[in-house]
Amino acid sequence: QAEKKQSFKVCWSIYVGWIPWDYGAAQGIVDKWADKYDIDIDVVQINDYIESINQYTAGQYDGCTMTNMDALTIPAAGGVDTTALIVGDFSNGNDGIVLKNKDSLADIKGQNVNLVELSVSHYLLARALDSVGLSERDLTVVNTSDADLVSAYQTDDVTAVATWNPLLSAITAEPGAHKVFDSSQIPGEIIDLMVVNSATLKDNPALGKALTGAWYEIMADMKSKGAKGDEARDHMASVAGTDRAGFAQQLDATRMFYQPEEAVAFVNSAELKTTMQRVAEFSFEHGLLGDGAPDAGFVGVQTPSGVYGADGNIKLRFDPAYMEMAAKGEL
Amino acid sequence: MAAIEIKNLWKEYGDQVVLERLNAKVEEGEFVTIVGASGCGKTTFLKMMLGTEQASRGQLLLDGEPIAAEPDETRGIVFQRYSVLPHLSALRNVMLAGELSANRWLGLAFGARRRALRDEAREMLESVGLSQALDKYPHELSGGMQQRLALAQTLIKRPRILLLDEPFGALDPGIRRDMHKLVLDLWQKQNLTVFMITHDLAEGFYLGTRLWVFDKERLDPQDPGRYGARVTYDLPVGNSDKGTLQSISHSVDSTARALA
Amino acid sequence: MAAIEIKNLWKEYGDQVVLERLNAKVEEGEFVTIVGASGCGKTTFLKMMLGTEQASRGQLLLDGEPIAAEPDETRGIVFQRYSVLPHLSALRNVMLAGELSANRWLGLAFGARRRALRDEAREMLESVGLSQALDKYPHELSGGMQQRLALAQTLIKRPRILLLDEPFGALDPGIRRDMHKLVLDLWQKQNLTVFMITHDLAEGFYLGTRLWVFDKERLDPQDPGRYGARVTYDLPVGNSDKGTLQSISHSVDSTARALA
Amino acid sequence: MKKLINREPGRVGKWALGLLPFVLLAICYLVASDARLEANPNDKLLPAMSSFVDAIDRMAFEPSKRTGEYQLWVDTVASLKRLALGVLISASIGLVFGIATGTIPYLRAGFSPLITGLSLVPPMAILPVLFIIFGLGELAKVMLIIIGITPFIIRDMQQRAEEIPAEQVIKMQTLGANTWQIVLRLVWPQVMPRLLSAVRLSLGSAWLFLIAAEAIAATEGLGYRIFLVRRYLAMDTILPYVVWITFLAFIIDFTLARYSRWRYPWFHGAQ
Amino acid sequence: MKKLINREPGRVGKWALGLLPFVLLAICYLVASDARLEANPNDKLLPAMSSFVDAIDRMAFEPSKRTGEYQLWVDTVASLKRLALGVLISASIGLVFGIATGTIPYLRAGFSPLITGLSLVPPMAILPVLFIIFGLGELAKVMLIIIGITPFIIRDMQQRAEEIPAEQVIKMQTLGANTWQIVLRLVWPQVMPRLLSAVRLSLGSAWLFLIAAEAIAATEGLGYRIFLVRRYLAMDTILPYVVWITFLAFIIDFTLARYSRWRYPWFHGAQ
Ligand SMILES: Nc1ncnc2c1ncn2[C@@H]1O[C@H](COP(=O)(O)OP(=O)(O)OP(=O)(O)O)[C@@H](O)[C@H]1O
Ligand SMILES: Nc1ncnc2c1ncn2[C@@H]1O[C@H](COP(=O)(O)OP(=O)(O)OP(=O)(O)O)[C@@H](O)[C@H]1O
Ligand SMILES: [Mg+2]
Ligand SMILES: [Mg+2]
Repeated sequence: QAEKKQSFKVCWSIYVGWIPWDYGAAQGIVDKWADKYDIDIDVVQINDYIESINQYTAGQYDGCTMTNMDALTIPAAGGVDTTALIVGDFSNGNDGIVLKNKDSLADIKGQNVNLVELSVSHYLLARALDSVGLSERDLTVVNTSDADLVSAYQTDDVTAVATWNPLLSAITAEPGAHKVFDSSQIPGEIIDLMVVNSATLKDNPALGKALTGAWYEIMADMKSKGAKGDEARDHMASVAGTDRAGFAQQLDATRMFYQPEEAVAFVNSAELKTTMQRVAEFSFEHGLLGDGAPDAGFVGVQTPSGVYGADGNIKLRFDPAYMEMAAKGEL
Repeated sequence: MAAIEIKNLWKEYGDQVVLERLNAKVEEGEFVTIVGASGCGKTTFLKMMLGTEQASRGQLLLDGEPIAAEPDETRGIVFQRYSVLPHLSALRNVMLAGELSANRWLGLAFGARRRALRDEAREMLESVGLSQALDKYPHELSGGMQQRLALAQTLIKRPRILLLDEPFGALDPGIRRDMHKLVLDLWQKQNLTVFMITHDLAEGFYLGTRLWVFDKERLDPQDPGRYGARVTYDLPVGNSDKGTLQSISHSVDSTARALA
Repeated sequence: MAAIEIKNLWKEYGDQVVLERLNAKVEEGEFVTIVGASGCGKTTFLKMMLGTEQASRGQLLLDGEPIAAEPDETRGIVFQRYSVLPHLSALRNVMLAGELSANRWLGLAFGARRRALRDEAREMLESVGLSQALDKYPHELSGGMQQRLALAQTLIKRPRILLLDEPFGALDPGIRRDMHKLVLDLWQKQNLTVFMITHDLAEGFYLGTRLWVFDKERLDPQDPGRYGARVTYDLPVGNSDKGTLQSISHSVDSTARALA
Repeated sequence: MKKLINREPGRVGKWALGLLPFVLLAICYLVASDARLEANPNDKLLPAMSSFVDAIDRMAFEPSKRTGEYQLWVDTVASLKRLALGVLISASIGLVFGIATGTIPYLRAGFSPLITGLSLVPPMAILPVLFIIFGLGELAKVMLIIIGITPFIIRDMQQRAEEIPAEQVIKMQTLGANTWQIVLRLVWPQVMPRLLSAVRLSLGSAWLFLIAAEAIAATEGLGYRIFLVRRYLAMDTILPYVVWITFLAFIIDFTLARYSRWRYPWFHGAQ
Repeated sequence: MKKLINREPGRVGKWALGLLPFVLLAICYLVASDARLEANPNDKLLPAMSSFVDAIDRMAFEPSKRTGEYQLWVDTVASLKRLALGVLISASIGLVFGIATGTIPYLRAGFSPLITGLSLVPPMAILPVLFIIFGLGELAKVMLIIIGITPFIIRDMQQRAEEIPAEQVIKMQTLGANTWQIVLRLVWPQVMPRLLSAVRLSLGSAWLFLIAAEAIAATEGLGYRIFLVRRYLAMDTILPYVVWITFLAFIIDFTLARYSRWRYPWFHGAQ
């Protein structure tokens, strides 16, 4: 039902894997690629991550940055057919679980765990508990807004938190804090995406091409060694509210796909389908797929290695086509 | 034909009869003073004259037509309190009537019209002795000055009928006498028909050409609302021998005690 | 020795002189009525008697001692308004004084003490004609009933001095006469010393054993606050020939006009 | 024809006119919702009426699959407890301090500027400080309400206490009352109905702070639920919750108003 | 010895008593901060005075490295703009609707129930809906303020308009005024000063909503900054910002009060 359009809006929020968009917008890289395909792309920063996804789901934006889990549970479960255009990275230590004055994950039993409920932290917790044979029933989850996690950690009430960077590094810097589990132990499961509305993309391939092209040019700047690379990384560090060293530390915990080939390989692997199945099952158990959902496969997820869930209700598509074009230099 | 005709007028609030069987004719230019015990319905009668209360039965005719059922320009009123607009200076209070008729939408006058209104208002204020207070707000004026201002404001509109509800009740005796003179003066000049309520029998006799006494002829002390008040005396003034005065005063007092 | 002695009393507010050079002696049991133009300082004088205002110069002695500089039990007061406590029923209003002295901390009485207080209060209310209204709240009472209640409340405390600031100003003439009887009655029974302000010269003459007229002897119309009021007449009542009355009335009126 | 200002609708007219905007709003919603659902049957933004019914049924009348509790009632009880506690404590503090500063000039001089200052601090801005001082438990939520509304109540009470006619204070003294008795027998009973109106006035803010606190750290409560399901845009849950909160607010306000009329007839009669 | 209730502190005493609690608070802070810093010199919770000075200097008097702007001023201007716009629009709507429903019985019957209903909806609960309807630009922030305070202002204005003594309305009619003229020459000028007090009363909530809105979607503004640095517990930034907001709130309130006294002497004189 979408038509050919001239101008597009995509939004992003502050996270290490998405900050490059700000650099791209500020340096005119996005504009350059948009001009090349004769469209306009407006890149908008949104302070609140969830609000950015809600806005995308409500149709205010054509594309948005989000994780694989949120892409499944919010737009896809809300009937907005969504395509993961760019797979930028996966979290490789950027999400973690911290215990106060305890150093083993099993000690989490019986504690209150403060985290943003229903977020990837929650998922991480579920996966961590699996790994030590516990379940969510063995502890109490306390929903805590991410803006307040750091100050919450200062209080005696809070003994366990699950969160992401940069909050994670602020909390682990506190005396007595022990990181007992992090996303490097479940590599490839928390994936950071740029998603776009499938219908819009279908009718406007130029949008996909421009965004993908811009992204890999940004990636090239970001990983280059010289002054240009430093400038790019400094820009991103200051947007993240930290310095070069702090940003480097966050990057270390992120598995960036600087090359399109890496991302294409990742998407094409059979692991992705398994990951999405885990995520879907977790989401279903927590009611995130909506009340209409009879089972975890209610929302179909299309990956190159096959469809997980209902064939007739595919709403989330991992489509490496545009990244392949980038890899082949066809953009 | 009498200017105002009251034909078998009743007023009831639910079960309570306030006024019953009022009948009277008032000519243009009469000055009717009204006395009566507190709560016997004097203000209610004035409200019916004004159009803010409607009769339960009977008719109130002005020039043979039922009187308008809402306040309008034919009838001016001065209450005991709240009679001037607190947000306007004395001069603007008096200019108001002219401004309202000068411009239907803005209620303001401009240019020559405005100057004319101002001069007229100034003259009026002078005649009530407020030429020193043109630019003062009502809260800066004493009670007596406020009531004089209210009179000026009302009379500049030249209403046919002037209604006064104890306008001088809150004033010092001396000031009150000044006001009496003023009212009589303006009444004669403008040929007004005046209805004035007062608590003070002597004032009633002194000012009016005609004095009405509202009183309950029948009084059930267990249920004072059972019967309404009527005009029990309707005296052309001049006829005020001492006996009448005392007997009026006596009957009003005993009603007052029953109602208090 | 006189109970109350006023020695060269002045009261100034900033530049404005309100009262000047007051001198008088009042014996126990006298009934002093005070008249005067509005704004000439009658209430101010009463406030000094009460202790809520302090003299600028001079002295106010009670039994030879300076009178207490804050209200206390020796002096009872009835204002024109706000004279009873709106949150207590009539009976509780009258019981209040007893309750306050019964228990220093709670201000409440219990058991036999409470019953005694209630009976006493009931009796008092009966004597002011409010036996039908024991459990009514003040807002359910008419103005006259409220003032009777205020009197009952004040007198049950048996103050030495009773201060009345136009207590009957808002009442109907008939009701007012009833109140006069009541006050005279209680005054005699309790041997009170009374100071009562009134606007009504006739009331002043009728009630008092002594009438004070507050007036400005010297008056600067450009600056009315330049000179203060004094007691210009101090008449033992009985001496009220018609000439005096008229000349008082005349001088008070002209002051009132200047101040208005 | 009377002037517009003098014309009053009748009884039936009043009801009809009053209901009209609500009906119009409902129709607008239905039209907009239909349009969106036509385009995307899974749209979450403006769910159909049937989704509301389902959601309400699920939340209020079916035990939750995960915990076995009736979600709506658990949330309601949790929130109302916090609200009641916060408002009660605020009202008590407001009463005591308001009476003290409103009655005793020395206390007024000492505390008034502080209270004025505190009333201007936006509580949301000092949330981190609050957490650290009061922890993250129930106490913190209740404290946010208290910090949010107490300065207002104190100031209102102070003003009301100051408004008591000086004549009545003098009267009490002539009847032999000392300062404490004046407070106990005059000021306190007279400000009580005003405390009720102050509480009614501040209930809106109290809800606001409650919801804000629950959004930040909680395991149940109406605000918690709304902010949680916001994560997946479950408007079919959010809107009934909002209506429910509005309804609760209305009931509380109405009850307080009625109680005040019944308990303090002299206050309402005299106005 | 006078009763406590009759004793007033003198001019100097008043100032001294008023300042005392502030001084005590400052001392408490310093002691607590010292104690914490002794235990952990990197403690962020209660920074030393010197950290405040540094932070203020950095924010107010040094251009930001990234953008070259003076951060505090940029934030202040952004927030004040939103606040002013939101409050102005709310006041205008409140004035128009309040006068309309307060003056014309037919309009009152139609709108009053709706406005009462709306005033009870907690705006924080419908934040997600608001953002979706109004987007995330300036509009949404201003709208949150408007939705938060307008119902209150309308209701206040309506009540004030209804409170105008019936005698004055009658008076206007006897002077020949029609309904529109009554609104224009009587009701409107008389509710204006009351509008100012309503605005003053609702400024607290307006700040609250502004901060809440900026916390969710903004790139500058006082609330944005506080929520941004809250993630890192940068109390050396948060506390000066809080003090600054409090100060701004005070100045605005004071200015409005003064303006009202100057512009509407009859209103304040008559009270
Ligand atoms: N709107 C009303 N509804 C019911 N009863 C009313 C209403 N207005 C007046 N009354 C009753 O009508 C009676 C007459 O009242 P009104 O005000 O006319 O008396 P009044 O003679 O003017 O008294 P006063 O001298 O005290 O002003 C009173 O008993 C009053 O209670
Ligand atoms: N607290 C005050 N500060 C300044 N001036 C005052 C104060 N109280 C009274 N006045 C002035 O003192 C003068 C006397 O006032 P007071 O109230 O004693 O008059 P009054 O004789 O009781 O008048 P009325 O008959 O109207 O009650 C007035 O001019 C008044 O303006
Ligand atoms: Mg009357
Ligand atoms: Mg006086």
